[in-house]
Amino acid sequence: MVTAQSQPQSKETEQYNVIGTRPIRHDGVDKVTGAAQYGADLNLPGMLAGRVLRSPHAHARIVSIDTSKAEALDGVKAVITNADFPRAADAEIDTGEGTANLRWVLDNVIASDKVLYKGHAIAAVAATDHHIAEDALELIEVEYEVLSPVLDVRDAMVDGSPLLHDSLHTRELDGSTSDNASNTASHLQFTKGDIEEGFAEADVVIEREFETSMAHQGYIEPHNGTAYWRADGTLDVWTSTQGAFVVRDSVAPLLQLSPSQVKVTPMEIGGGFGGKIPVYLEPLAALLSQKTGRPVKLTMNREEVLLATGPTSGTYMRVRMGAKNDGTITAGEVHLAFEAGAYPGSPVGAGAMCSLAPYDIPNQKIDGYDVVVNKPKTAAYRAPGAPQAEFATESVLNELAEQLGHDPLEMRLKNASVEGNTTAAGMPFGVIGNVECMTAAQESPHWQSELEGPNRGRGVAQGFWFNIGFESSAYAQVNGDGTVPLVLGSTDIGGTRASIAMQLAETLGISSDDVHPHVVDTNSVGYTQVTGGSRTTFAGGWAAYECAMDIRKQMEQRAAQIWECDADDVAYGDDAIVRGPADEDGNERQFSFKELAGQLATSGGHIVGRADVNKTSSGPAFATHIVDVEVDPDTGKVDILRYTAVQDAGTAIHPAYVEGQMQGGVAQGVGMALNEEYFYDDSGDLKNASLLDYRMPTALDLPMIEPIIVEVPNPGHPYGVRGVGEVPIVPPAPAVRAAIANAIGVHMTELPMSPRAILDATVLDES
Amino acid sequence: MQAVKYARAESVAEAVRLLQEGGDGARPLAGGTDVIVQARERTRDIDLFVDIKHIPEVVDIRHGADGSLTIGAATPCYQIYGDATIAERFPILVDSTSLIGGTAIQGRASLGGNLCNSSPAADGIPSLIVLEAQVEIAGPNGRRTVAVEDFCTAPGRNVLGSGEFVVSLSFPAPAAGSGARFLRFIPRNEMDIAVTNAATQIRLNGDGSVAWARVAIGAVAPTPLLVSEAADALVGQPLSEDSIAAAASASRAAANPIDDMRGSVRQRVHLAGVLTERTIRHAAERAA
Amino acid sequence: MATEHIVVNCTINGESQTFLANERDSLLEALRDRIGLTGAKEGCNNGNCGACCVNMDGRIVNSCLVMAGECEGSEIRTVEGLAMGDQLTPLQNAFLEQAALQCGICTPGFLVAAEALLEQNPDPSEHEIRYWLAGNLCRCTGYDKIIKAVQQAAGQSVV
Amino acid sequence: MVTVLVPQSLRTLTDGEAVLTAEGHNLRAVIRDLAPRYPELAERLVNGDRIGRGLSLAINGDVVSTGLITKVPEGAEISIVPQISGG
Repeated sequence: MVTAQSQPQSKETEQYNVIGTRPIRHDGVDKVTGAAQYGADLNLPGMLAGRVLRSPHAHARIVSIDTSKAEALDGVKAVITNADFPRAADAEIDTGEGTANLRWVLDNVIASDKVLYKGHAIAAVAATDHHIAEDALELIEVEYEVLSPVLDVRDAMVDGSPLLHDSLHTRELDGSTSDNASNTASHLQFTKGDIEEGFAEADVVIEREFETSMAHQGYIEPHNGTAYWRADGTLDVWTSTQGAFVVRDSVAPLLQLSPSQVKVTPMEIGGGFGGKIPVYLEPLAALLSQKTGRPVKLTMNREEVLLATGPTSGTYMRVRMGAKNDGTITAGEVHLAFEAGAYPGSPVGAGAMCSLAPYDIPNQKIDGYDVVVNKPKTAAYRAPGAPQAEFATESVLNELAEQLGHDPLEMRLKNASVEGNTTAAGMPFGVIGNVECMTAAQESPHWQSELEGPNRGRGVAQGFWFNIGFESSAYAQVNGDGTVPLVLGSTDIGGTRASIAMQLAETLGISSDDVHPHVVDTNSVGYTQVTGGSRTTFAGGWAAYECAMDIRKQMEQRAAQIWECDADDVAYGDDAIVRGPADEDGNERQFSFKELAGQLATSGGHIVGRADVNKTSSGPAFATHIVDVEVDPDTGKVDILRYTAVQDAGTAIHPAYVEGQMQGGVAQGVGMALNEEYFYDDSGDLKNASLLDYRMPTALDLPMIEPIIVEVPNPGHPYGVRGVGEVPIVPPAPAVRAAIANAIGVHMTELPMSPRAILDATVLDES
Repeated sequence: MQAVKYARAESVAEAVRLLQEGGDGARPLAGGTDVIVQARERTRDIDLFVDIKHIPEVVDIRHGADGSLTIGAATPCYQIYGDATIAERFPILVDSTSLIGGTAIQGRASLGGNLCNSSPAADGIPSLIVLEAQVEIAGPNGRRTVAVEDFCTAPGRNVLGSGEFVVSLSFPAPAAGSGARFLRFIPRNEMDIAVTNAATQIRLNGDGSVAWARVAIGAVAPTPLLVSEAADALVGQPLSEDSIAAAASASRAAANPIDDMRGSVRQRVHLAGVLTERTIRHAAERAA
Repeated sequence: MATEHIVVNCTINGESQTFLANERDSLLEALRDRIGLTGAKEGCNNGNCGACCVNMDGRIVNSCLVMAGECEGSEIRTVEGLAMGDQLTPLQNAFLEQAALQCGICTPGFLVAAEALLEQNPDPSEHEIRYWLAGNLCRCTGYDKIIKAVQQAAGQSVV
Repeated sequence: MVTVLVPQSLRTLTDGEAVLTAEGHNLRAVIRDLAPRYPELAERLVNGDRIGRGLSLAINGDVVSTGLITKVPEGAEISIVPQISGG
């Protein structure tokens, strides 16, 4: 069994005292003792429990809703439907990292005239007890006019297929729209060079079609939302979210409140992976609270999570690539059709831009289509769009290498994107670790080892993801004992209190244990974007750095005041010693951080540092994964024997949590590769809406996952940080596909590559 | 959760009385790993749980002097696979009970519950069938015994009448030279419902020929199936590639599965053959 | 659909408790909603994720699959009962040192389950650990560091 | 001078031109400079005080988050890309 390589390979981190070490996370004790308060753990005096009635149909017109019997049930305090909400404006709101149409946001929270997927919310109930609220749901009478559902992305694109939205027209990137209404919400295209010329130059051309299923983020904590609409018209919301400010900025316009009337407190969050950026329950809880005058807590059960919260897109993809005999890739053509779910907004744009990004291919043509279908509205899921698109392109690249007889890593190196190259989308690369990851993979013990035994195979794949920057805030005060409470707006989803506090500690030259990070509500810290997009350690860390520099400057000024000298003559050293000019007797004057902290109160008052940063230089992320599998040819089952994940982290602030992101991404990617799928019947009923039948990997399904951290510092960050969270979900599926092909000679064309699919492609193949 | 009451029975007679009084909405509660979910998700009308776990004979393991075995219907899986004598004489029961659910499920789930839930894919039932288990049922008219292969009648349905519940399962002593094995196929390595499962018990003569055999397959029909044609293909001759292939073919012929999210018809039929073959080989190894 | 309440007497984390539960409550609901012990989490409410794992009479169970009424006379131990004051158990310390949690929602269930494993098998193999914990889903870590934390708590060398 | 890289989907607004040059100290100024020559593109790139709907602008490969007032260094390459969101 492989064991973890626990230290980063680069020597870069030796220049730091705190960065690169592995302290115990600040919120750790609370999380191993059960004391940490997650959203569903909240219990307020007088609180009511809510439940949501959901559509049994995938596509239907709502003829009538009668809530009177439910309202009459003893213990029921309020029942609401879409009609109880203020009419949503046809306006765009900021939903985290993008925008969304407010009317569609409201319709997804609670259906108006039509239900567009099984599980679409129709009504919500608040009662004295959740058992009663559940009973009340059975008393709500809804009359539907059932419509034909559209469940397949290619079917949905055909003229004459049932339309989800009569007003939806295909929008091109240039702003033009189609004459006829369509389920295709948008189309985009990127080109580079001359694609036909590129194929003409090729000695070998391979074209493959792929289909992938919707897959869910699968966080273990279901969604929840608690609201208390106070008599003074202000609204308190407590919820498990990746972005408290996004919840505020979604809830306020839906209820026609000012952001200043809404305070959102982010509770501890039990996983998100992108799926806890949209609002689902919070607006319902708020309106129920307004109606009842009491706090209302809404929670989803697992079935609701799978039915009605954002999975990632199912897709149809077609890729054609050509290469010369020497391995030079001359052309790449990519066609991506992504299911958006019930409302526009699949991650096809990002998928399109990622699809060929790791390679400098002179001739490219990439088309992407965003298509609505009668399935839940997709949400972001770890490197949204990239796992699908790069599954297709990496798979074809692996087949090209196989056909040409090239080592797949050598062929990648020959074509790798490097600094100065520009993608088909017109994005130039700065300093990136693409080649460094490939090289580290080549040098890894795994790649150097021999794989023996029947039905075993090895595969490799590359992954790329942009990473994003955006706005983060930090406040910190200096206490008299030299400890520093640090106030953050970023939900801590996987150790970011620690990774941000460590950057503050590094900058101040103090121990990370002396920094006490706290995640606070939207009234208590400056605007902070979502914990997502691999941005939190990057942007939060930058805010902490600037916050610490602010403190350093103020401490220099304070020392100067105490020493009665010019502040320009005082310097805060990286060793946390504040040095001034020699006194009249020629004695050196200096304060340690703690000494000066102890004098603040009596020398003019305390010091507060603050920063609000809005950075763009997030630094792209690359990863190279190697996997060994064994396939049981009689059952089609694939076992993962060995796994190595190489990734450029820029600088690994807390290497253990960087490794954890890599290993967790691999686990999700392997799940997507082998077993995770949304299984619908023809009526649009999701047949596997449970954690029994939506098969995420268990501890018994994975080996140890060996992480190799590469550090190519991001020049756009004071400590060289690149985001690490998302890219590790990208390479697993194509790497596993290549390993299966290497083991049994069959190239799969769908995800998941389940035992059923593998049997269908092998012993049960009737073609 | 439906409005369901909880009652604890201290004796078989009390359980029968509570179940009878409770009518159609009353259900025995053993490990609860299926029935609590059904009540919560309102997939079955239940308004009373009669907890039978405090009745001694329903939760114990008794080894007869003749090598026979009786297991109380509500005895949790972990006690069954943790019993050294069962592990030695009835290892196929360890096969089944150690892969029902995860560790926490095995702390509660029971073979009796698995049987009474009467799922076509139950991982306990094929093993019970090839071991020729007898089901002891208590009810308003006293006790009766049913052969386990006759117990299930349809998905989720069985021969239990009003006021009846399963007290225990009895197994004859395994004959010398016999061995048995249960296998299932699932996409993950744990925590799944069988796509298909199979069990074989086989008895070998001194000359290596098959004296007796019993093969059962699950998740390929409305109830777990005893496939006598598969056994017939083995008995009276030494085990050979041909006889094993014939038995596997018999299982494929007997399989009449459905397409659902857990498996396709073609996949299940194919797996019925694969698992029949594998359980025969493993059972023979245990017999030797 | 009337809701009735029942009185349950049991021992929770070493203290005898008498509490009023809704007759429909599971042990998980009773712990969280009636007693205020929110360490056990609801992840799936049908026994497939292990986030609600507690120890009942010496065995781990999914508390979502136990009716509150069944707990009469039983001994329950939850994640809140592992540490003695601020003295964490070796397993809890190992989870922190090995960074075996990210979001932390599955952690209480893993801790309760792994403590029970180590009680009955103080020196488990990697396979035994993975098998025992297969009913506890973690979506963040890929399990690697969780397995290592259990190995560390078992006194095994962890690379 | 800065360079503006126009993706295929937007070349309908630039008479097929893929690479444009312009002057300007920030994104708004660059777009103003383009407006007389490429009015449709300029219109598409701006939505009131914001960058046009569904689009992002990147300067030297970094997607900007500070809107139209973001400074543009001399010699920079500006890319026009669809909005990207992370998980």
